[in-house]
Amino acid sequence: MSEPEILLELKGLSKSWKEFRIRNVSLEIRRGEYFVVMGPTGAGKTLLLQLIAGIHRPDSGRIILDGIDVTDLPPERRNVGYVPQNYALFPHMTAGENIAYGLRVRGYSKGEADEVVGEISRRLGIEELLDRRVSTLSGGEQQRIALARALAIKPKLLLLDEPLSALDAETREEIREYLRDIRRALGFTAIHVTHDFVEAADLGDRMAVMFGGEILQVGKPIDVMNNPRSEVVASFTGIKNLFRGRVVGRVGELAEIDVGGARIYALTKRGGEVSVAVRPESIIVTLEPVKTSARNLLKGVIREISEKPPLVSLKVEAGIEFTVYVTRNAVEDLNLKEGKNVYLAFKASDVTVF
Amino acid sequence: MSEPEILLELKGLSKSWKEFRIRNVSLEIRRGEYFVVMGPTGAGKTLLLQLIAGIHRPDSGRIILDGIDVTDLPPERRNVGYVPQNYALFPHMTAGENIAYGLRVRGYSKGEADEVVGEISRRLGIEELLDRRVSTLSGGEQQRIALARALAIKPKLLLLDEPLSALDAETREEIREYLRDIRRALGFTAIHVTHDFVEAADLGDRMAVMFGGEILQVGKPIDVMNNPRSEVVASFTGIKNLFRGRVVGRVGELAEIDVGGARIYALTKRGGEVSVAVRPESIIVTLEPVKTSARNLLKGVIREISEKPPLVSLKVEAGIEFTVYVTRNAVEDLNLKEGKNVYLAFKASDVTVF
Amino acid sequence: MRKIEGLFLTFSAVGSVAILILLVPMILAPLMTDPTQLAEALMDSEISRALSTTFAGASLATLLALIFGVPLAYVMARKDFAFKGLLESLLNIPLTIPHSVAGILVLLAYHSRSSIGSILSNLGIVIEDTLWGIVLAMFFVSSPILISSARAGFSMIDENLEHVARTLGASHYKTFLTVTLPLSLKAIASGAVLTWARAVSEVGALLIVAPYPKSIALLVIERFEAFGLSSAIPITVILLAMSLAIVLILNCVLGR
Amino acid sequence: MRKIEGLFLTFSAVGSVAILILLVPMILAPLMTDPTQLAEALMDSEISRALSTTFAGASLATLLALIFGVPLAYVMARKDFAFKGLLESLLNIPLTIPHSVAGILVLLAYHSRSSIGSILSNLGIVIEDTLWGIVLAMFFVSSPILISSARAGFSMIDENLEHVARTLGASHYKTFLTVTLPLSLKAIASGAVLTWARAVSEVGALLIVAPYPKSIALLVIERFEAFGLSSAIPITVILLAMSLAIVLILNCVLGR
Repeated sequence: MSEPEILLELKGLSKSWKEFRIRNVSLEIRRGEYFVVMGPTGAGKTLLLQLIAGIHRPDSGRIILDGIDVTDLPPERRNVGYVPQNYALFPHMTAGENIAYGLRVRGYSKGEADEVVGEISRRLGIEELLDRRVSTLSGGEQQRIALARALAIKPKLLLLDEPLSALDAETREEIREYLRDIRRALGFTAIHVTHDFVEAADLGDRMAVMFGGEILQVGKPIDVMNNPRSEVVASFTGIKNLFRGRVVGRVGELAEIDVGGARIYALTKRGGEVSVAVRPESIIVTLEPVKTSARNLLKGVIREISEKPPLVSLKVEAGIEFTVYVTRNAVEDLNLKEGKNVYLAFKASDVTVF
Repeated sequence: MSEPEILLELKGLSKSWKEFRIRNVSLEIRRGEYFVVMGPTGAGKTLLLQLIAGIHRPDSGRIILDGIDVTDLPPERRNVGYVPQNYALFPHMTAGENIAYGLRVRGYSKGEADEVVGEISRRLGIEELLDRRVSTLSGGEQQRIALARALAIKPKLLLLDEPLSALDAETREEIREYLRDIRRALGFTAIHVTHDFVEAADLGDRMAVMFGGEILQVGKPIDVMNNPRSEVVASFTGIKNLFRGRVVGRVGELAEIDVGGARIYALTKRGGEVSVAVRPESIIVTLEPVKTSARNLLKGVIREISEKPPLVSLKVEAGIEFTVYVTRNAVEDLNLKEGKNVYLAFKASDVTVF
Repeated sequence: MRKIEGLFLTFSAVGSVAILILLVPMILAPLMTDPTQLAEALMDSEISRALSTTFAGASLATLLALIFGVPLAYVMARKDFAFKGLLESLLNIPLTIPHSVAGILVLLAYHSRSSIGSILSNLGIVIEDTLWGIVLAMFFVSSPILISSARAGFSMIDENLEHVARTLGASHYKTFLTVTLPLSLKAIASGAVLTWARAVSEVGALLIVAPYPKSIALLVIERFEAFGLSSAIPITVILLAMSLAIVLILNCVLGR
Repeated sequence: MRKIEGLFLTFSAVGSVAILILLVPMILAPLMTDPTQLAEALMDSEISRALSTTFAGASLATLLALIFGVPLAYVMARKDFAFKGLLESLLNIPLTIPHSVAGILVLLAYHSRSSIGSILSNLGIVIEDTLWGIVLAMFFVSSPILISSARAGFSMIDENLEHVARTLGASHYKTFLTVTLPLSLKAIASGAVLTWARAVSEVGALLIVAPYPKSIALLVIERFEAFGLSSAIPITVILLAMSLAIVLILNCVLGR
């Protein structure tokens, strides 16, 4: 398979604006890729999107979009869809008028615009919302309309600024799945900015970690999270026992997930490619393979024992490497040592799937 | 021990104000008691406090405070300390002037007031904040000053409106302990309003559950949470495996807690009376008493098996009654039945102490 | 009864003095009006001429304030530049200066023998005793109201709305016309109504710059001085009714 | 160069017309002033008498507005009552009515042969051609500014502050004095400055109610009519400087 074509290239981008900074950011986004930029509040994520959208002009550096240097082009000549964190739906228009806006300013007749709006609304499942006033929409509905509005102009690139952060937990999950689904259906290129590793792991083909205006690490989410290249990256991607796998069988909601070196049982309705994570506190270590209600029982060998006050951290190689936290008391009790064979037990209901 | 004296009696209190309602609330608060009123947003909790403080006048019903009918008295003649959710510190005064305010309007000279402020500041550990302007204080510091201001007038009753809700998670824990400590040191009577069961369980001598302007259940937190008298109460006190216990021994941070019928090991620095909770998903069931890294291994007997899709819920009597969620698969695998003896294993790091 | 309402009772009593002083004149004037006199006033050609002069002047002044003031307000709402604070302060001077002084300032700068005025004369614009003079004097004392109202309106719009419109392909102008203007219409409209009312109300500057053609506020003075108080009552009642209408329109515009 | 700034350039160009029309007169007048004339004006006893009359009138009007208007504003900020919306509208009429009409309304209601005026005369208060008349006319046209400013200030205070003060033992009055007033001082002070400036600026109502004692705004007109434009320049510059001072004070009070 040949390397996909580069759609967006950022070359040494720098910008100061209010209290925010972008420092010498270089990045390549491939055509068709879903790229997640993850970083804490104040890292400059929003400013980065606004530079790409053309809302601000960089102090230095170039932006190459689809082979064209757009650094000096105003937003209206870039064809980049932008969904800000607060959605910014036009409050004086209906949902449908919002979606049609980009088409109408492009000179589409009302009839032509309605046709495109109808088509995208069908595909995004928001047909029943079109006549509603924006102020009557829920957060999740507003997010869908904002997505539809940005997608209606068939942008080269979709920029999503913390698209899930303003939503409650339930809607957040729903919209996350929605993003996954419409992305599969429509196949757009997107840059999605977030502070939540779940979004990065679940949605991102690749991700970048941003901190203090700089890009610290770029790679596949699973690689970045399992192999953070610095303490800073580790501190906010710090998720243990994160694995990428594939659902290969199920009984009801109990799914069997192949994670390369091992099989993990978890409760999920999802199929296909998934990410799974197990909290190190939730894994029980035994010396014998005992029959318990825990669906997961993996044989492994202790590679490393280190202090994690008030607990002790074990690295256990069990096909894949697990981190397990146990009490000091347990280490002595079971006489745990590096090189010792152990069994890891954890419940299917303690495995997070996303 | 004789029944403590009633300090506050609410008799059939009703009030409509804006979109909030209080419906026929009757309640007795004992002298020296820390009473928690728990309910969701919009339940009328704030309005209840404001009626007791005298900020609003009830549409009907009476308020008897320390034997006196104060229903028709203005707030300044009730001697009730009120700490609203936003603290409401006077922004044009220093922290110290805020605390002295109630004393100064009572006619204390500057010297007398300073003496009382100094005394209470020492006991509350806020001496170094006294000269600060209110706007420079952190949320937790503001909360301490607001408490000191209310306590400085030696109120008959302290009313706390969601005292922890505006704080971040860490400060919240800190202020919760602080409330426990100053309460032990000063021994005031308090009504504390919250939507968080942790506060109710940790702080409350007794609690009331409020919903839609009505009091649904009153009792000790442990009783209310373990025996909710209605679905509504269960839905927002719904915490499983909550036990009240006492720390009886420890090795480092691993504490041994006597919970009546059983011993539970948990990680905590706390001593004395504590509440512990274990998530039903975190408990592993085995048929044999196996040696594992899990510090807790309790023998019990299955009393009840019921569906909890996608899981199965077990009630296990093990000195105290545990609820355990396992997969259907595990039930079949281990041939779990009512009356069967099992062992429950869970890790010390999976026990929540508060 | 509890005493909680004590302060409100006292304050209401004290405050009602202000209400009385302000409202009594508005209530008495209509009561003292002879209906036949009112009917005559409505027919009086001098009154209707003065009214149309005033309304024409105020409407033109407001129009000019819209044309020149709204773009200025937009720039001030969105851009930072040197001495912006000083400019803001200077633009508010016409609202705090004695009205006759405002007239002197305008006449001094723009009279037909002044350097600017002579240029204007060559273009056929003379301000002394012309409608142009009325418009200019009214613009000077009233346009700052519209500028600050429009500016406040623009400032309240989420800039992200403009950003998104641009990314969707709308030019900056199109964005202004289709997003910014519709969303600040209330602020601009209420500012325009207040500006218009302020222009109509002007006396001092008009006395200096353009006592003729006669505006209605000056006609009231003329009638009063020539024929006494009662002769001015009918015009007064007509204009009082108009002011009430304006205030009620404003309440509607602001959606209260 | 990218074209993003195009709209701002055009708008700045258009907006600068408004800036020019408004600022040119303020800049020209000081330039055209003869320093010796200015010095003479500062010595002129008629001018200083007119200034003290005006300042006395405006200060008394502002004081009355504070005494009666602030309590009213507090009640309106905290209490709902029937016809509150209508009362608000009526209280704003003096701000939109032609100034000469305001004068007629005041004179009609309070002149010494009117029913209210005769009661006032018995108390020694006659408004025609007295300082009382100036104060009353100024109060009528300017006090609504203070009332609405104070009201906005009170509305912005968290009511919980007052609630807590009461639970701490402060009576409602004490709470008002120690919590409410200090926190709304900015709003009340800036309202008072604007009220005072509006009172000083008045021409129309004073021409009707009390042309004597001569206030400064009327003296400007008298000088202009008697001796021509140039004779009014020194007073104009003095008052322009005062207005600038007021505007700058306001900026400080509002802490911008």
